[in-house]
Amino acid sequence: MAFISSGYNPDKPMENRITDIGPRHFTEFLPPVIKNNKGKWLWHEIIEPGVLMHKAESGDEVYSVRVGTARIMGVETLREVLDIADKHCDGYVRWTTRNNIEFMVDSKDKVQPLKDDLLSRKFDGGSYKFPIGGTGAGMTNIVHTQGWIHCHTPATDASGTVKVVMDELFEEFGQMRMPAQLRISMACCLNMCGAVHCSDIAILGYHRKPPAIDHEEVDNLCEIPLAVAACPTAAIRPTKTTITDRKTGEEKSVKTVAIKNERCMFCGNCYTMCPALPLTDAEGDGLVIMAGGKVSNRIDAPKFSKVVVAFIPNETPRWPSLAKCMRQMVDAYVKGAKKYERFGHWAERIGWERFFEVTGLEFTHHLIDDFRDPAYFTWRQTTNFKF
Amino acid sequence: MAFISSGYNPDKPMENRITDIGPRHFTEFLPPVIKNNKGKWLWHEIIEPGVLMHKAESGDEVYSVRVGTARIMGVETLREVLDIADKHCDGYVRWTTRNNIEFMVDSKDKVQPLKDDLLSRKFDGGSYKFPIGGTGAGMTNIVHTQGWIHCHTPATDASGTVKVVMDELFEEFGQMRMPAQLRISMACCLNMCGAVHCSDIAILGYHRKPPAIDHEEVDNLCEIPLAVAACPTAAIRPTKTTITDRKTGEEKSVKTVAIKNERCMFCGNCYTMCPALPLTDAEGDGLVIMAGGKVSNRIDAPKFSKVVVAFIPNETPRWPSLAKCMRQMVDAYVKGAKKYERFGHWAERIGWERFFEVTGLEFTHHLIDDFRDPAYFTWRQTTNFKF
Amino acid sequence: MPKHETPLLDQLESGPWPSFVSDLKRQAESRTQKQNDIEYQIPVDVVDDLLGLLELSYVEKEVHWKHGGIVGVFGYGGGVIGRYCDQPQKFPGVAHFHTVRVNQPAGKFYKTDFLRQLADLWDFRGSGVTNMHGSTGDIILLGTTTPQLEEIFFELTHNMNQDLGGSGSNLRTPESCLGESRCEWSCYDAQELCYQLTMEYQDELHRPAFPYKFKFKFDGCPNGCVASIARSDLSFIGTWRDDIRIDQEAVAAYVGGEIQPNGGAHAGKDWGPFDIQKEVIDLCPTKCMWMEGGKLKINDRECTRCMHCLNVMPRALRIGNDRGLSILAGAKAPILDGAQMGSLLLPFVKGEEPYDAIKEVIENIWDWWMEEGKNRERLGETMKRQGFQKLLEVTGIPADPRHVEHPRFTPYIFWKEEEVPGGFERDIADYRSRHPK
Amino acid sequence: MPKHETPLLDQLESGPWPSFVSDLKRQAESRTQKQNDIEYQIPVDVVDDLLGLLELSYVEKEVHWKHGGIVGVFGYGGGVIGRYCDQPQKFPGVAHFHTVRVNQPAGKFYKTDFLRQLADLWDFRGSGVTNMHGSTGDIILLGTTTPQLEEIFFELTHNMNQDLGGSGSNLRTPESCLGESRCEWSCYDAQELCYQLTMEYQDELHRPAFPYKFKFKFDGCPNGCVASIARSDLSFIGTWRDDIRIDQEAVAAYVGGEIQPNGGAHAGKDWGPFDIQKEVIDLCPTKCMWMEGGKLKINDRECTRCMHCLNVMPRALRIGNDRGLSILAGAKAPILDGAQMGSLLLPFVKGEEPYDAIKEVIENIWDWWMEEGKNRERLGETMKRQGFQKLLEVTGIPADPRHVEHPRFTPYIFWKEEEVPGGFERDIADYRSRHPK
Ligand code: SRM
Ligand code: SRM
Ligand code: SRM
Ligand code: SRM
Ligand code: SF4
Ligand code: SF4
Ligand code: SF4
Ligand code: SF4
Ligand code: SF4
Ligand code: SF4
Ligand code: SF4
Ligand code: SF4
Repeated sequence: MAFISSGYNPDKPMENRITDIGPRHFTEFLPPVIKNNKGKWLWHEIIEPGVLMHKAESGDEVYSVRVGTARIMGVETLREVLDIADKHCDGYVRWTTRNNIEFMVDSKDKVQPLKDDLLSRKFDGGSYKFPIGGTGAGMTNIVHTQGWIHCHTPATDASGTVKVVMDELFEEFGQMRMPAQLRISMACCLNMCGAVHCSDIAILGYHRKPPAIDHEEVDNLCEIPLAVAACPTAAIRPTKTTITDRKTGEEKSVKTVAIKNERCMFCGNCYTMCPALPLTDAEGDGLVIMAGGKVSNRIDAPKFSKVVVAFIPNETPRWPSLAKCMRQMVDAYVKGAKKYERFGHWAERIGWERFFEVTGLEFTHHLIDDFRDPAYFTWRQTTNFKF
Repeated sequence: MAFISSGYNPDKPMENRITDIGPRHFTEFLPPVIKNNKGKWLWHEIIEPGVLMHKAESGDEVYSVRVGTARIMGVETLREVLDIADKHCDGYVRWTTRNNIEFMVDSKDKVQPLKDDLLSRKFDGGSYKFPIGGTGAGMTNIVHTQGWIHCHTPATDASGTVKVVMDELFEEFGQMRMPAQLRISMACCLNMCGAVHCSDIAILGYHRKPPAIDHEEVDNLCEIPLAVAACPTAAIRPTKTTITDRKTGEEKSVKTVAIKNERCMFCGNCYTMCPALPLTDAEGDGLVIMAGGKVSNRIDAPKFSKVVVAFIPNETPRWPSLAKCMRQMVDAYVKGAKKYERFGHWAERIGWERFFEVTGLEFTHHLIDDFRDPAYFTWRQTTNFKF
Repeated sequence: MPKHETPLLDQLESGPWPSFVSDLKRQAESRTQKQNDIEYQIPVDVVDDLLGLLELSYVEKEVHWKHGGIVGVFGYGGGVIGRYCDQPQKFPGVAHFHTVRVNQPAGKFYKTDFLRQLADLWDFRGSGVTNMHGSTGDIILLGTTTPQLEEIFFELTHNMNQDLGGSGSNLRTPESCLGESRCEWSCYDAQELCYQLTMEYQDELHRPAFPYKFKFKFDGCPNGCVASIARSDLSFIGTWRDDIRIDQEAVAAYVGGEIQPNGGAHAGKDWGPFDIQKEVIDLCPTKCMWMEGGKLKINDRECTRCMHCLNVMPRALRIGNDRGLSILAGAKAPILDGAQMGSLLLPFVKGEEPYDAIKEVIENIWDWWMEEGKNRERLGETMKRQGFQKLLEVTGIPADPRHVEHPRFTPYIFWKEEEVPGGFERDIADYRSRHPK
Repeated sequence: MPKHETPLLDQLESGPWPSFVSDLKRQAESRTQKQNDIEYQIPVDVVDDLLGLLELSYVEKEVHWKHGGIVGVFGYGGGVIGRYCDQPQKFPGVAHFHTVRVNQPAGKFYKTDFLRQLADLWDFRGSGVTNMHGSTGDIILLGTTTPQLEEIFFELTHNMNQDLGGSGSNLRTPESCLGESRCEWSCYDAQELCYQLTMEYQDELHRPAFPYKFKFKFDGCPNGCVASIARSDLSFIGTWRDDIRIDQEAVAAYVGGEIQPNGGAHAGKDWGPFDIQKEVIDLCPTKCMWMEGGKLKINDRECTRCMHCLNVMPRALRIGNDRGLSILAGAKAPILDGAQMGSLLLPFVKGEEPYDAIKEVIENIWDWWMEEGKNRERLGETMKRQGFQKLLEVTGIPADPRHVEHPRFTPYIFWKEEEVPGGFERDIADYRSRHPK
């Protein structure tokens, strides 16, 4: 493979350089029916699962067909998307904020051919390329993060866990039979790249062992004071230790850190600052399940998700315990919630004591908050409870 | 005045000593109708403001006439109470948890003579000795603390502020025309001896100047490390300073403390530990008004009171601004709340933005929490607000 | 003739509410009048000087009591609050002005002879001024001198069979609502439990051995008439486990307007005819009530026993038969870190003698708190610092969703080493074998 | 023929949901097939090795990417995330595997020609694997080598008129919902404001000068389709100040069952006939709606614009005409102290060009945060540490009850010296003149 230059000259990096031009202006990319009616929409209707119709003051209509994706997308599949958009949508397409694709057409008769085309496409392994759904009172795509595909701090894989859960709950993606929208999110470590902290259900990668300390490397790779400062619980202190030089066999004293294991809650912040403190561990790592959060201001304020399962191990490749747990939660919700009730509304209405009963999840001491002052406000400060 | 011994012998303190006998058993003091029906009460009715009737399974009835007191009570007045109890109640009487007195009789015909007797008694200054009321959906007595009468840390007087407010709202004590019970409490410093932190309305004595430091005395009177440790905001540190000996005129170096004024929130904790750090100050001291708390579990969990007025000066002897502020709050509540709504329920239903509007109180930056982590949870984390 | 002019205080004599100034003046006057009859053991003009000192505070807007003062009776570490005035030259009558806390009977019922005896004692050996009662519940005898303390104690114990209450870093005087003695809602004998525990823990009450004060309060039901949930390190609150007893005829009488709602509590205003749907069913927080064929139905399994419906219709609804109490822990005033309400610890225990299960909870908590609590750290603060889990651990109470308003937001879980397979120690060489540098 | 056996990953090819494994295999295969046609600038087997490495993680249950790696394009401090594998011998194709963040167009509409160009570029100079899109909103180009970074940037800027997005301690790529372009509820042009601020702050986006990352997100209305309130240091959320526009005929059509509620969102299940009382009026959080003579009435003054009624009856109810947006500050993920939602800072501002009032808020906040924020401290944490008051001070926004869910519990108020008559300095001699020792 020969290096082919773009025209960039490494010796004169500033030559011809274009910077700070930002993204393309979005109006360049709006389909005509959208451009013409921008800011003049009257109302919308979900004409069937996955298909939205928006009506404009002008009388124009736009039909959007929403399809799921795995988010990971090779350019081969991407080009297939573009082909479909060229064929049906005059060369326009959009992605939603939850990694779904929307194909938009400007009249109803274009919907069926588009749908037929989309559903006809499957991967070699048998899965749909473009399942239609994700609208209304149902389940949409799981927003997620890198996992073992790209990040350095994950406690689990993102794409795999998401695939498993979406398979388990697939029928809900293409239907709208839930009490309200159900938003599931996934993040592969406590950094929570996404809105996992306020999702109806959240799957979260989680370490359970304090960092291993690579004493040989701490002083080479890290600014020790920064690593110490990074720990939210002050579990880390600078220290010295004696190590054996691998090459010479000599003992030498090195600067390093010591960790008070019982103060560690495995957040990985120290690792972010110091590569010599890895957390990843087959037995330690796994998942936490959170639930009851939301983002919209509808009816009441946004809510944080709460931890409802303290640990699920990394049962690769198909995480059966995770799938089971999701199924239990979703089934109980669908069965018990009232129309318009988000997952958290339902749990709050029936009470968390009932939540654990009807979902069959176990309540353990891990679920009681003990992190800093605000923990106190999560304890039950009333005699109002259900037996 | 000659010393008259009780029989106690200071030289032999253990001689004849009786200890750890506890209080008298309450059954010794129960009026017969109460004793006979204990645990067998069926229901009660407030037959008129200040008069309760309790019906027992046996058919027995007990009528309790509730009267207000100033809580401060000389034995002269106390003996008057006892005389009344002897006269009307077979020598039994009780006090409520809010410093009211209850005179109990076992038949309805005894009520009127009792009431007449009670209301006929007035102090020389003209005030009632035994105003009847304090029941039901109305205002009862203000529980309060020592103030300038006995404590060493007050920022205001307790009995005086209470008298003023009870005078202002007197008619509410004898009526039951409120949406629910209104519980007002008073505490003369942040120690809050009482349930001021969860009252419908609370009057709170409050300092606003950091302690004055008596460098001459700090090391004599205090354990400096304890004073330092007492400060919740770490505003105090040990230091040395040079003072002039009053007698000799000589300069001498003494151990003392220094206070970072901008970290002080005037809690007086340091003074509790160290008498050389007084806070009392005519200009600095005054009142904070809190509102919206409650203790009962009725309908919803107990609630903390919230600060709604950051400062009212000590306008002795009749605190007109305090009286006015109470009037504004109570009037707005009575006007706006629905039946069964406690003060806090009402404020929450209409929203705090409306609360300040309808009460005419001013919202200032002081009312925004900035004390420790939980402060964050009191900020508005939604777009749901009223213009 | 008052000893001091009190023009400011005098303004607090007007107005309808009982005037404490008038009361104090009356007391002052009576002492002057009776000084020839009674051999007052502390200065006759004690109340005069109290008024004078108070007037000074009203003028200067500053307190004139000195800080603290350690006085007490032999062998006890509580029950007396020492107090000295900072202007003893001007107000010698209150140079010493200590208070004595007398442990009130549970529920605060009295026979007049007892109080008369107390009044006489206090007139004789103290200022004659009382608080009926202090915020914790004690009878407060306000103002005496140091030499009188042992005398008062001697007379109380010998002549009145009556002990002091608490102060300092010990168990404080426990307090209860009037409970079963005059309330239809008391789910256990709150007064009796209050008394029994007071007696059981006399040593803890009188001899400070705790990191800080510790309070017990006993509410017969969730209405909370003694505010236990807000101001006691351990709150004992009555509740029941079975069904609310319904008298359908009485329900009908309420609906028909024959009985006033809420025991007549709203009689002072015309709120319109009673509407059971609006006033009861819709306000039930769990929405577990409904009308069916003219009858009120309750799905008791969903009821949280908030008391609202019982409060509104006391003649139709009664507490269940399987009664007991919940124990909550950690309530306190705001010093140092902010106020705390009690947190539910034991959802249910029977309130029956000999109360062993209750005592076990108490003693387990004390063992832990005395070991781990810092100086001047209330139970609630120790709980906050060491976590609710720790409290469960030391009391042996299993974790339960009822312990939380909602499960934790943050996933910052402190796993223990023994809970994680393989433990915490890891071999970096092993790690590097899979993850080369 | 795949380069590596992936028996575990293969199990993720079954099931209906799009399989990322199948997608990656397809991509790997295509590279092998086309390797003679395309002069791939990074290893042909990059995707094969990615699958191999991932399989290893599935076996070992541990991640195999090394920590970080500082790479980027000249003059920019963001837009590229460096990544190296810890098994480069076994998986040389992913020895380097950096991602490039491409700043997506607001609302994520695309013309196919643009994306085709991008696909070609990425196929040629990278792994060909993308994320459409990253959680912040960028187009993520997943996996390339260091030498390709400048080339990619050059082609992006020169041939596609397209810049990189953010990473590191700078402004991150702003993101908006689709707003006015296809939503009837957008109260301002969310995409336009997103674009304008992105352009205004290009320098902040590309050149890290902040204590930590900083995010903007733009929701056209309180439904929050881009979740700004949960994950942006500044959230811009549309709202209106006047009345909800009501079409009473459409209301009647809903009541009559002619229009499906909530835009048909619940069509998958039979929830019974629409009940405006139960489904709208009773669920309105402020209870400011009622029916009167067959007409729906709203007391708009009490409405908090929660969107519920509009969501349920989009054809009957429309947002008001006096539109603008609220600004909330401080949202973030849980690291370090726990997650935060945005706190309401500016209740209302018009969303109109040139957006000066909005920029002023932003710049005032930045000035303060850059001065006072600690290393790796998000705005929300600085707010927590210095108090909401400070934020009001630096932005010049007056304190308002709308800033709080409720006023403070603790009366621990930090009065400033200038607010208290006489100031803080007191003369102890003066004190002692009134209060002798
Ligand atoms: C396309 C998209 C915006 C975009 O810029 O891409 C979008 C589009 C619409 N949203 Fe949304 N929402 C989109 C993400 C969100 C999110 C963000 C998220 O989930 O991460 C939220 C906040 C979720 C939360 O609260 O946790 C969101 C909360 C809402 C709500 C409030 C629902 C609620 O019950 O709380 C509505 C109102 C409704 O559904 O009636 C709404 C309504 C709508 C409407 C009906 C708006 C309209 O009139 O066009 C659109 C179709 C809804 C549908 O899918 O049924 N949209 N919507 C996003 C589609 C994501 C997807 O692919 O599934
Ligand atoms: C006598 C007393 C108990 C005692 O041991 O002394 C008492 C007695 C009764 N309370 Fe109480 N409560 C007493 C202090 C309290 C307190 C404590 C306090 O205020 O410090 C509370 C908690 C207040 C709070 O939540 O902030 C209290 C909350 C209630 C409630 C709940 C009311 C609510 O709306 O939340 C009820 C139920 C009711 O009123 O319908 C109640 C009901 C009752 C009943 C009806 C119980 C009964 O069946 O006999 C009694 C007469 C009520 C009345 O006065 O209208 N009692 N009650 C106390 C009288 C205080 C006084 O002199 O005014
Ligand atoms: C007398 C009394 C007020 C009254 O006028 O009724 C009182 C008076 C004092 N309290 Fe109290 N407290 C009294 C009930 C309370 C209560 C209410 C209760 O017990 O139900 C509380 C709130 C509940 C609680 O305990 O949290 C209370 C919370 C405090 C505090 C703050 C404790 C905290 O943890 O936040 C202090 C400060 C301290 O301990 O240093 C305090 C301290 C004090 C001291 C000893 C002053 C001091 O700084 O050391 C006061 C002595 C005053 C004096 O000279 O007589 N007092 N104190 C109450 C006791 C009377 C009695 O025995 O019946
Ligand atoms: C790529 C992406 C996840 C994804 O798969 O989509 C991502 C990936 C990383 N995030 Fe993130 N974050 C991504 C969106 C987010 C979001 C969501 C958002 O922006 O809306 C959040 C939560 C919102 C927020 O900012 O609070 C987020 C919160 C974090 C945090 C925690 C920050 C905090 O204050 O709590 C970290 C930790 C850190 O900065 O050290 C972090 C750190 C990281 C790092 C750089 C890992 C690290 O420890 O340094 C990850 C690099 C992964 C890699 O190798 O590619 N990432 N990160 C997202 C960016 C793509 C894009 O540009 O579109
Ligand atoms: S959630 Fe953690 S592991 Fe996953 S991409 Fe973000 S930083 Fe990486
Ligand atoms: S993982 Fe988190 S808590 Fe544990 S030592 Fe590292 S920074 Fe501290
Ligand atoms: S509230 Fe403060 S000043 Fe008042 S009695 Fe209690 S400790 Fe003393
Ligand atoms: S008054 Fe409170 S905050 Fe101020 S210095 Fe003393 S202890 Fe600290
Ligand atoms: S707490 Fe309950 S039992 Fe006790 S008096 Fe009040 S209402 Fe009655
Ligand atoms: S006690 Fe409360 S929760 Fe139970 S039925 Fe009555 S109102 Fe409902
Ligand atoms: S946030 Fe509001 S304006 Fe934006 S897409 Fe969602 S519903 Fe429409
Ligand atoms: S937007 Fe919300 S608050 Fe306003 S009227 Fe509609 S439902 Fe009520």
